[in-house]
Amino acid sequence: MFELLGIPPQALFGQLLLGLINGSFYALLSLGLAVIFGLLNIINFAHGAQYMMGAFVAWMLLNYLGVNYWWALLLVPIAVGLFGIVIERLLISRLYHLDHLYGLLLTFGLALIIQGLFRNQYGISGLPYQIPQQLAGGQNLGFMFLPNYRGWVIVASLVVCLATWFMIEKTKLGAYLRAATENPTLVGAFGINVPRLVTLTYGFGVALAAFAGVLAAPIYSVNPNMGADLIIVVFAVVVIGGMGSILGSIITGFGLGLIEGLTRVFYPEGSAVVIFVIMAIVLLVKPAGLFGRTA
Amino acid sequence: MAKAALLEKTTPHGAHAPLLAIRDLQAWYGESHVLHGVAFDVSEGEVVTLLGRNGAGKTTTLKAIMGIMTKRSGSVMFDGRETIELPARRIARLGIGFCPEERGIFSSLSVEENLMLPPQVRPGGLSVEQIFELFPNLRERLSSQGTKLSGGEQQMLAIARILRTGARLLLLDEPTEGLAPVIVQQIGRTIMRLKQEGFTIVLVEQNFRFAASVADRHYVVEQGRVIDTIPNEEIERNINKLHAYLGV
Amino acid sequence: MAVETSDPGIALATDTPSAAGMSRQHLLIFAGLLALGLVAPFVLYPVFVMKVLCFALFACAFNLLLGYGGLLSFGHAAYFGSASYVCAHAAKAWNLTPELSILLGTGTACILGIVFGSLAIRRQGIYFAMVTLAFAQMVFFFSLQAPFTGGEDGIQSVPRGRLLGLIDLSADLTLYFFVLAVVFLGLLLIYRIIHSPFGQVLKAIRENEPRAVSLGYRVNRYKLAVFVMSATLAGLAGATKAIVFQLASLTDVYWTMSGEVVLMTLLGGMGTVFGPIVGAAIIVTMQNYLATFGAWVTVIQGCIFVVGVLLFREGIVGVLSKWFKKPL
Amino acid sequence: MARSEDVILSARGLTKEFGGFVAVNGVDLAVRRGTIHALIGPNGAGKTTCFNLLTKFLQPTRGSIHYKGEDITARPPADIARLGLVRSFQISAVFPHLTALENVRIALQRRRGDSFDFWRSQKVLSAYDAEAAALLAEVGLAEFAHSWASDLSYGRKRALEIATTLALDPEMLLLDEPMAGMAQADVERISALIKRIAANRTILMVEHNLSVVASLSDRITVLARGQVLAEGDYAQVSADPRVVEAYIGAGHG
Amino acid sequence: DTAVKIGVLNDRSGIYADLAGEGSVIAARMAVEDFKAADKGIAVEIISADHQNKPDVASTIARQWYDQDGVDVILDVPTSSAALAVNEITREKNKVFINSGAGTADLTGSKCSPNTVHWTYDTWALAHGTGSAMVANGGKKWFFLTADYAFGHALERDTAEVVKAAGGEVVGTVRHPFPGTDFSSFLLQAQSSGAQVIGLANAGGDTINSIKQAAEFGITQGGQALAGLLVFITDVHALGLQTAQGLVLTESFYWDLNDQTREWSKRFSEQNGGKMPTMVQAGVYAGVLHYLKAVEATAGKDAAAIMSKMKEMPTEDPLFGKGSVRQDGRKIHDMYLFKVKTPDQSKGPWDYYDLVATIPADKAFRPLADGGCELVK
Ligand SMILES: Nc1ncnc2c1ncn2[C@@H]1O[C@H](COP(=O)(O)OP(=O)(O)OP(=O)(O)O)[C@@H](O)[C@H]1O
Ligand SMILES: Nc1ncnc2c1ncn2[C@@H]1O[C@H](COP(=O)(O)OP(=O)(O)OP(=O)(O)O)[C@@H](O)[C@H]1O
Ligand SMILES: [Mg+2]
Ligand SMILES: [Mg+2]
Repeated sequence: MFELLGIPPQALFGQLLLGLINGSFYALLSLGLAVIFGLLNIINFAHGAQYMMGAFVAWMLLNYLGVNYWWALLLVPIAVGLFGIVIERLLISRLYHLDHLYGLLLTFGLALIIQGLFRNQYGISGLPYQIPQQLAGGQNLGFMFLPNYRGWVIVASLVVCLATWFMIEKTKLGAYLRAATENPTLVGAFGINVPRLVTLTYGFGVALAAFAGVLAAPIYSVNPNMGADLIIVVFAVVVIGGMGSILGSIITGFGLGLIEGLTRVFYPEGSAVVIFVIMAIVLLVKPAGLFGRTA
Repeated sequence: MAKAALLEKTTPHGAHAPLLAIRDLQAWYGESHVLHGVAFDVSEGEVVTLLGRNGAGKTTTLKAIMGIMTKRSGSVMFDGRETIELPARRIARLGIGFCPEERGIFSSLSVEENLMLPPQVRPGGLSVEQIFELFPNLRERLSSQGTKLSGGEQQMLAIARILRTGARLLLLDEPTEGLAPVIVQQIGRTIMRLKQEGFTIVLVEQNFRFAASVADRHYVVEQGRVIDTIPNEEIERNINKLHAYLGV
Repeated sequence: MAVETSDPGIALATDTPSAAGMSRQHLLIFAGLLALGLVAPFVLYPVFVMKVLCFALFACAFNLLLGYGGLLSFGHAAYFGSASYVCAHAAKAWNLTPELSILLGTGTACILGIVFGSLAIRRQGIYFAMVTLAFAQMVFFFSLQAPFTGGEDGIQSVPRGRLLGLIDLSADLTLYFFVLAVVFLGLLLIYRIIHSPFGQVLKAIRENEPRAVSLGYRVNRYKLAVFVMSATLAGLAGATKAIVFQLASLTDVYWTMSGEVVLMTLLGGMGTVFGPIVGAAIIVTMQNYLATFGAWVTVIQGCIFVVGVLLFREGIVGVLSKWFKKPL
Repeated sequence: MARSEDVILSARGLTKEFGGFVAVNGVDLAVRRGTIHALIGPNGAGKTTCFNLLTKFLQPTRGSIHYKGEDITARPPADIARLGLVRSFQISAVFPHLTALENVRIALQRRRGDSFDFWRSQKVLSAYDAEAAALLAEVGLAEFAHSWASDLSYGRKRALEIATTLALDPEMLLLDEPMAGMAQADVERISALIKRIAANRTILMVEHNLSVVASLSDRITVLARGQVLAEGDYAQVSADPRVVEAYIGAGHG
Repeated sequence: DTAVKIGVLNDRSGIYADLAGEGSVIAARMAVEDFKAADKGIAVEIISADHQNKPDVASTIARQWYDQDGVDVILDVPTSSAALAVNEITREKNKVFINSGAGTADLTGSKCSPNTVHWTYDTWALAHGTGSAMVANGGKKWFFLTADYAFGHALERDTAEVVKAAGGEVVGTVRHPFPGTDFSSFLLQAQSSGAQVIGLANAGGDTINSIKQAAEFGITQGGQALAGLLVFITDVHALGLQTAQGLVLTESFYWDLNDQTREWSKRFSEQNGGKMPTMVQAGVYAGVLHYLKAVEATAGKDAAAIMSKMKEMPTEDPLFGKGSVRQDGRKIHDMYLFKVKTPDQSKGPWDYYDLVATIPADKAFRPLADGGCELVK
């Protein structure tokens, strides 16, 4: 059989597909971060914790109220997004006029608190969350066994990503948001309620994280640290894509998933660092990331 | 009192109440007290200018009217409504448009998006076509990034975008700064036309000749106060006094 | 009525520099810190105070870059950690004296600083931060895999050795005064850099880079210089820490270490002289004394950050310096 | 015509494209030593871009630049300043969290070359205070020496920028709209100042204030749509109908 | 009268917080109560701290405990790097260290110390328990999913040796970054390798994620067996039986082994929010008990005397039964091979394991001579 660098092409397809699925998570998470950073200039370090909350709230809904996965997919982002709105109103809104590093410090503190509270309540090992019945099992694609759930992850995240992109880049609302990032005072002087816009945006970014969390619950360990280590990779994705570029973070998310997948085949030990190598190269060649606008 | 006399003088002789009436307006940047009781009136359909040296407080006055000074007190009546307690966005919704001196073009928005950004607060603004007629440069560069425009083009864009909103009181901070003489003349004509259409305009100007060519009345600002009022028709007579104020 | 009279006699003195070139209040604070440092080991546990000292130096080195160079590095663990590894290896495997090991470690950080710095300074803002992070992650990956670093066990039981081959450092107190001297000299050097003609140029570059270029400053050289200084001093802190704890481990090169030093600096007040020292002291103390609170540690830590940011927006020392209206 | 050794700065075929859009298109420019040369033209004509090219803040797509007989087309921007060719910016450029005095000192310091001295106390810089204060007084900012630059009003920031530029004692200055946003009084003072400093320097400036241009400049180049439209002294240029149409406008004098 | 101070140093916030954490402190307290220390004139104080799985934090705390707080013995210390750090400091300060939580066999091998006892398990024991038993049950072809750091490598190496020695074969290995979240690529490689057994040479969250995703990809349904080389009951609890069923693993303690373990575990779980003890927590209990016996016997707390007493005295406790502490510090007891029950087989919460085989004490641990410990003459 024809082989590519010692790997049968069939296996390679499988790996690429898996990479794409992983990329879906990167894309969803980095999208939320990009929205929050690009529009509020806040480096939302609590993003990982909010993703984790998404998974946990889904678990709680199921175990305490019997709410199933599908409803969770809808309700959890709303609930966690509302939580984000409260956080924004009470805490983050006090920091906009400061260097955005202070936002980082605050959200880092929030992440610690959220993670700590969940850890105290639910321990660290994690909680079980089953794949919804409709999506159990999988398809034999010939070259690999594709669990139905993974297919669904791709579809769901693609849809959400594109919808978000459209909303921010192509609608008036998005223009308000982008303008408000640059000069909130002036946008306010045009008669736009900037604080409310900002609050909703933060809530939306958090809701995206929570949505990713619900998607992740059935396949990744639902534990309080699940977002903590992911966050740094997701930052890398946002930066490679070009800070503030919504489309950039989506494409980069999927793209890096693919590249990481390939690394896992050819040099698995390096798959943790490959993203950073790429980031270094990209930034040295393209100063503002792949899709970023130069100032 | 001298102040009362001044107010007497600044109130136009017209019968109806002024569109904008400012009394004892004070404003601070943090600790530093910049406006010390500005007072003047503008009637509907008038063009007035604020003249004064650098740092006199002209820009600050506009910002205080617009509600984007964090700390201010006194009274700003617009169309019979007290606005001193309102946030900037509510003031804008009453129909006041602001064009800042540093232009405030958004770099993450295209020229078109910049132009379309301010929401319409009232019918009766200029149409996009009329705007392009006024500033043909903008039409050609619609899809470029806002801050990639030349300095003067940015100035045009900044004015253009509030003309669209239908605001009936326009606060223009040095709208001719950095513009080619042809464009300055064009803006002068635009201001006259806006005036005819019933817009009310408060203009901050350094270009005294330009100011004289469009305005009904000039208020001289010094150290955060309006210290004199000169109707445009009396400007020739008062030219020496004015030169003294402006230190020419 | 143009202002014709120029009066060069206008009050020019900003603050009164003392003999050492320090303003009076800074001299007093430094003296106070030194006194505190001399008394501390007799009141507190010396090893703990040494930890505070090492991290104070680390944070101040970082602040030199962030607070005065305007460059946020998110990969300072690379310099701290690599110096710590090299120093530990030199002391343990090559049996070098502690001062030579520290020098070697510091030198390594300096070289790394030159290599990474010259690439990274071409980028700005968050991109700069992420390039430095990327390099640091590579150093981390290297440290995880390289044979001499001992993987996730690190290099353990590093001998403290004899200073200059003469003075035995194994007693905590002896070591303490050595560390105090190293750190204090480091801090004085940083202070001097900040308040030098060079420091003034740095400030200008941070404020408005194109303008500095138009005045003829080759800004990249200044940025690189301050980057290397910062990396080297961070290395000094890391190497010293390796001798104190007789240990070099992955914690020192992991990104959380880079994050920690950002937190220390922000909590204390970035761009203030003494802020990072305060920040380091608080965070190290927290880690030490909260360790017994078990699972609540992170919650308490998080609350301190949140409250810290909300109450002391410009860092603790930043706010104090506003109160007293004096740069601290 | 100017003999070539009289020309201090020259550009040949200077062109700059921004992704398809040609902002500056084959501009030839020769500035003679000791003159005040004005660059005028409608908004968006490419004047600032020209400045950016001449000072190497932008890399030209095509064309060459010579300064004092030396080809500087490939030099980095900081070097240009070191050769004595210093610019100001159209949108005011000061160091906001430095005092006015410190702003000027930064420039003085560069000229003296102790800027890398990280081991010396900054109090050595107070040696420059008197000179800096004198420069501030020249632009009318004496009483603001210890104000933060960020707290100055717009017009005063422009004045500060000029003082800072002068501190470098450049052989040639490129001033981008030095009068923009200045009150009448200051316009006159700065005009006088420019005249005074031009005594032993060369100045290339962009300015929209025609009376300033008329009174100051020895020679004027008019740009329009990235190309040279006309060149000559004020009388010649203002009589050119193309210039009137494109720039000056009918209503003007 | 003697006053002893016991320091329980472990992970209270990270990935090992559930299998050690507060539960270990509870276990230590129970040991003091069960020993009736106060009646025997021994005043015992227990303190605890979080080492966050970092060797530097662990060494700082250990140093401070010994120097400042008068701690006589440190217990637990999961995470090999932290354990090795405490091992060194204990040696330097001449105190006692009874490790329960860490896996590294170096503690009783090349890094062995006269001041250390390694109680509960080690990588050698796990590798041999699971490796030999699986091969004996017909799992001859192995594929390893290894966490890419020394601990993972050691687990893999030890197990591979056993597999080969028992006549099996290793058909492939993939090293995944540590820590990782997505293992699907690696599992796909394992799936297509034709191996009968997939050995998970990783720990904590990595193991949980690999098992969860293995279930998703239908690995066990496909006929391949999963062997966890370091899996604790808390991990199984987190996974749920639906996902974890069929997993084979080795432990030295299970709450449901006999009446004694059940009685003790019931008392324990009442204090631990209903959670059953892990073998690590059990090890802390037994370690404290044995230490206190040595204190009583030597009527003092001199480290050297206590250590030699602990090695000389046979151990006996309700959790590990009878055993001994070897010269190199290795505690010797039986190990057990378990298989995770299916949801149908389980009678209730925490009823997770079927005992597959008991590995007798003399076979369970690395022979004394092989470790390279210098204490062994
Ligand atoms: N952000 C600020 N912080 C502190 N003081 C300020 C600030 N902006 C302006 N000022 C001060 O307020 C006073 C009034 O400034 P303002 O900008 O209103 O003057 P202006 O009349 O518009 O001058 P110009 O013609 O130069 O624009 C000046 O003394 C100025 O120094
Ligand atoms: N970085 C850039 N990218 C794209 N287009 C640019 C860029 N910089 C300038 N331009 C375009 O080049 C043209 C010339 O700009 P420039 O700033 O040189 O004009 P100017 O002559 O200085 O005008 P003004 O008098 O209004 O300042 C403008 O149309 C502008 O939109
Ligand atoms: Mg102004
Ligand atoms: Mg220009």
